[in-house]
Amino acid sequence: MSTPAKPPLDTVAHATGTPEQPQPWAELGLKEDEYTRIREILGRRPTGAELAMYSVMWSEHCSYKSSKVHLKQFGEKAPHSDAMLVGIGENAGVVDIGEGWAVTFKVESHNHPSYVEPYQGAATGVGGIVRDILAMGARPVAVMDSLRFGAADHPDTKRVLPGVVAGIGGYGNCLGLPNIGGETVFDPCYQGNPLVNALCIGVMRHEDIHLAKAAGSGNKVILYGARTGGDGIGGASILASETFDDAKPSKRPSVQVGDPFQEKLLIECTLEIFRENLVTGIQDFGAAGLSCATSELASNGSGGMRVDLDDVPLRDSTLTPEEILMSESQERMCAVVEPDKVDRFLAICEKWDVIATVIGEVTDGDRLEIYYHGEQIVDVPPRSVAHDGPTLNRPLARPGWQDELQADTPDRLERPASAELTRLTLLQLVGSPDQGDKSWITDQYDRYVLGNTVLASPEDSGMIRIDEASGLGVALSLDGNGRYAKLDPYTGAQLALAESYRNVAATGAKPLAVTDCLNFGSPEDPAVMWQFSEACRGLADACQVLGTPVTGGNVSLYNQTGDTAINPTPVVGVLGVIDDVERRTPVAFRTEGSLVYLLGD
Amino acid sequence: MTARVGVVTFPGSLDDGDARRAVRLAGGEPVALWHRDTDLHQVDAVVLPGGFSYGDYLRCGAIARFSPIMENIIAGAREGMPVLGICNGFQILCESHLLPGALTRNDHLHFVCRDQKLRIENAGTAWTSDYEAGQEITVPLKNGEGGYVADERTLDELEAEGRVVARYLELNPNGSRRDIAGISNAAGNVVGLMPHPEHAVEPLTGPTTEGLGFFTSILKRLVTAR
Amino acid sequence: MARVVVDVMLKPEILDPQGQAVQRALPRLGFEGITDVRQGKRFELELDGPADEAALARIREAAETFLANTVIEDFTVRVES
Amino acid sequence: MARVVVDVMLKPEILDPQGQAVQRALPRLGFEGITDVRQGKRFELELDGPADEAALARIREAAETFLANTVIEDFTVRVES
Ligand SMILES: Nc1ncnc2c1ncn2[C@@H]1O[C@H](COP(=O)(O)OP(=O)(O)O)[C@@H](O)[C@H]1O
Repeated sequence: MSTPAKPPLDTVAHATGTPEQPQPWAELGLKEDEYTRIREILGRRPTGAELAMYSVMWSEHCSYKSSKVHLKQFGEKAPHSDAMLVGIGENAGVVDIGEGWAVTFKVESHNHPSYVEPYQGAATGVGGIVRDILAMGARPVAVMDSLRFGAADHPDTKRVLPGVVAGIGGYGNCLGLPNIGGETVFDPCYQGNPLVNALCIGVMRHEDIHLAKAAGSGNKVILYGARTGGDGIGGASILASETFDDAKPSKRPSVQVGDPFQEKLLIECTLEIFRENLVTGIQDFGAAGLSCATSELASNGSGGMRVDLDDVPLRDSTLTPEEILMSESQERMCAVVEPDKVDRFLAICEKWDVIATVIGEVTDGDRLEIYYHGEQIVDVPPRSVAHDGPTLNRPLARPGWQDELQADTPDRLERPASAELTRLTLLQLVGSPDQGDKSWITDQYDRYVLGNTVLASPEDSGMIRIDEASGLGVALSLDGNGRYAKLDPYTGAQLALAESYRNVAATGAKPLAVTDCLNFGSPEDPAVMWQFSEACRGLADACQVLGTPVTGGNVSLYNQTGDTAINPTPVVGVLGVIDDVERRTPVAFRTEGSLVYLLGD
Repeated sequence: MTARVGVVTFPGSLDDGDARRAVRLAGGEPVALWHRDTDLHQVDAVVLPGGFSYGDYLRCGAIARFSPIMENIIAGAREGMPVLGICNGFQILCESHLLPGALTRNDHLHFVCRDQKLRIENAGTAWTSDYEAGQEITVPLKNGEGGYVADERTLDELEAEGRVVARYLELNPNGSRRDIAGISNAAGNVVGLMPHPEHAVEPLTGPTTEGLGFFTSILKRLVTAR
Repeated sequence: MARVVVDVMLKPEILDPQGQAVQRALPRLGFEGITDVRQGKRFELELDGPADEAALARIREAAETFLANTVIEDFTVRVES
Repeated sequence: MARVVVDVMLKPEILDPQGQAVQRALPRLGFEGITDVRQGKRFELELDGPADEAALARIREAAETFLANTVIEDFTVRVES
């Protein structure tokens, strides 16, 4: 194939020499003041590659720019807990469960991708959260999923639901992670915005906790896992089309495709690497790929890192440097390794058929420098990319309809006037898809693998055994109720926590910590922002009262179609610990003649 | 004096740990075998565990069948070494032609995980002698491609020779011909089974402990053979 | 009575883990010289009428909306002789 | 540099649940007149040399021993023009 002469590479030197060259910052989702700030930070215009990195790292998804002023409360109001080994802010929090064991758990959304391509969207959602847990040093041991779909009888639900369920099952089953619970709720408000929230829990010994930071000048940066392809780089294509025009081979896919087998190898390989103590820092690849992994590793360490993009193994040789930096190809990890441990690291990767390549090293300085074809195309303070993104104080306004909605109490509903009408009402209630048996979903998930599942569907909480000798275990529940939260976001978030907490407590486990996924509409709508702020306040307050800190979570905004947002849907996961899983309490009545008590009023 | 039972780990094996646990709970010594090795480490029997070896890409078991370790396992099996293939292991045994037929996509096209009732049809194999013929047991079943198929002649032959080891009861979960859940080779040392007895060995984590019999059967046989 | 074949392949830019697994296995089995493998689906449709333009148009539509997932897959339709 | 296609289909006597599911769904989606559907696999192999007789013989062997399970599947090998 003959390609037209390429325009010059947009190197740092080139950018310095061409300050006036127009750049597609707006198309990449940056606001004018954000672009101006980038120019100030760098003292020149950014190169194309730098612009790509900033735009993706400063996006809502990666920077939490609309939400972080509210999320702060989870840290500020956090009740003291001796169990917290690693707090909020890392990939995932780590909780001490005794006997030298620690667990890490987190819930994350993959809502929009699951609407576009249900199977792959849901599958890669599971893949992403599992890598997050792995990157903390933990062996992933179970997953859960919280799902919201539109009306059960809507034709598009028929497209989305089976794909999502098959995707979660297909990926989780292939990784060998038992699915120990979740929820499935139908409501027309999710028609164009289904919610796919996946939770993963991992287990480790205290001494195995690993953090994402690159320290130690001369240490090597190793990229391992899948080759990098053109997945999920819609944004970078804007830059690519600017520089390459019609020389592009084909449209870049915005859909990421998962390879659970590759991920399974990545897990086993990474755990073996941890066992031999071969890494000083590790980071999974999530959204924003290499941009994110390198800038976060460098920023959390001493700051300096040099990376050679030519060494990144590619699946598609036509990728531009911007695209390589932004690619969201799945099943990749990045590790920082002392030079004398590199050989052993690579040998373990070879054992597991995992491709591993040294792509750079930690340097003395405090700049992240990236080279391509021998030329410098990125030279930035990594913290400015990874952590100093914009913070917005978006306007909030309690929606005008809130009072009316709250006034519309069940008292206004007509009561069934006859026994027959009562019967029909009851039938309608139990016949609703939300109440129905979910085994047609849960039977597609492996709940037995690993042989430690003590409770799973149809129980209200999942429970797994951690230590076979002592019987130490953990219980987990994942709950949310968008209808309650719409009625009153403050109380609704608290109710989600309370439900989850009760479910865990009822198994006999002691609730210890919380993770949450906050699914809301557009932050640009003051009514949505109000819902969001109220839900955060409610959850933080309730966590304080119950003594269970939030250890991590995820925010998903822009879940709306046109002007109509989904019901505000905070989904809350509670983790509890039980010293001996033999003593768990299942939901079913087991013994004839048992007495039944009602607690509470 | 106990017996050494090897459990092979292929890339993508998932139930290898569970199979080793089952061997241990039955009183045996589990030995982890690695797919790239050729050495069987003097094991007396081998379990090919469940999972998605090589991602189940191409066909379930098709790539694993060519792993270096399979060469000695196939040779050993032909000489009478007991081999149990569970789920993915069953698929590997069919792909290796140690067992006839093949496992195809479930007729309903979904992955299915359920507590499955079975009848042990043949209590004379190396792996089922601790059961009574006709005994009904419940163990977990979980697969996406568990539909057993073979041509009519082969199916008739399996029936006539008593080589149907276990049959599904009450519900055929995957469209298997003649409700077949497991079969053996003519000598009875090689058994392939779709359901997972290794997940039914502890009251805490399994629906029953009725899967343990597969592992106690082989241990008794190996220990008495000494 | 005619047979129409619909071939469905992942788009070239989409990761094909199955094809890759096959490609990696081939050299181990002694088959060299194969630089890339893609795995897709083949549907054989038997028609009760002729495979005329109208029938093919309908099948193309079925491929577009149902047999292939055009978010990640391409397809071709042809009459098998 | 040549492309060889290997088509693998279940033998006619083997039940094909995927093909049947497609066939059952087609009329519901408004596509009539399709009397049978079989679903199989299509492999596209890129060779680094020419698709000469020697290469095709090797690929036929790979199909026979690996790409197809001849207990239940048939295959065809052809050079794609
Ligand atoms: N998407 C899902 N993934 C995993 N488990 C689920 C899912 N949906 C429902 N479940 C499980 O099915 C069981 C019944 O669910 P549900 O009817 O929502 O119960 P409840 O109303 O008691 O929460 C529970 O054990 C729950 O964990």
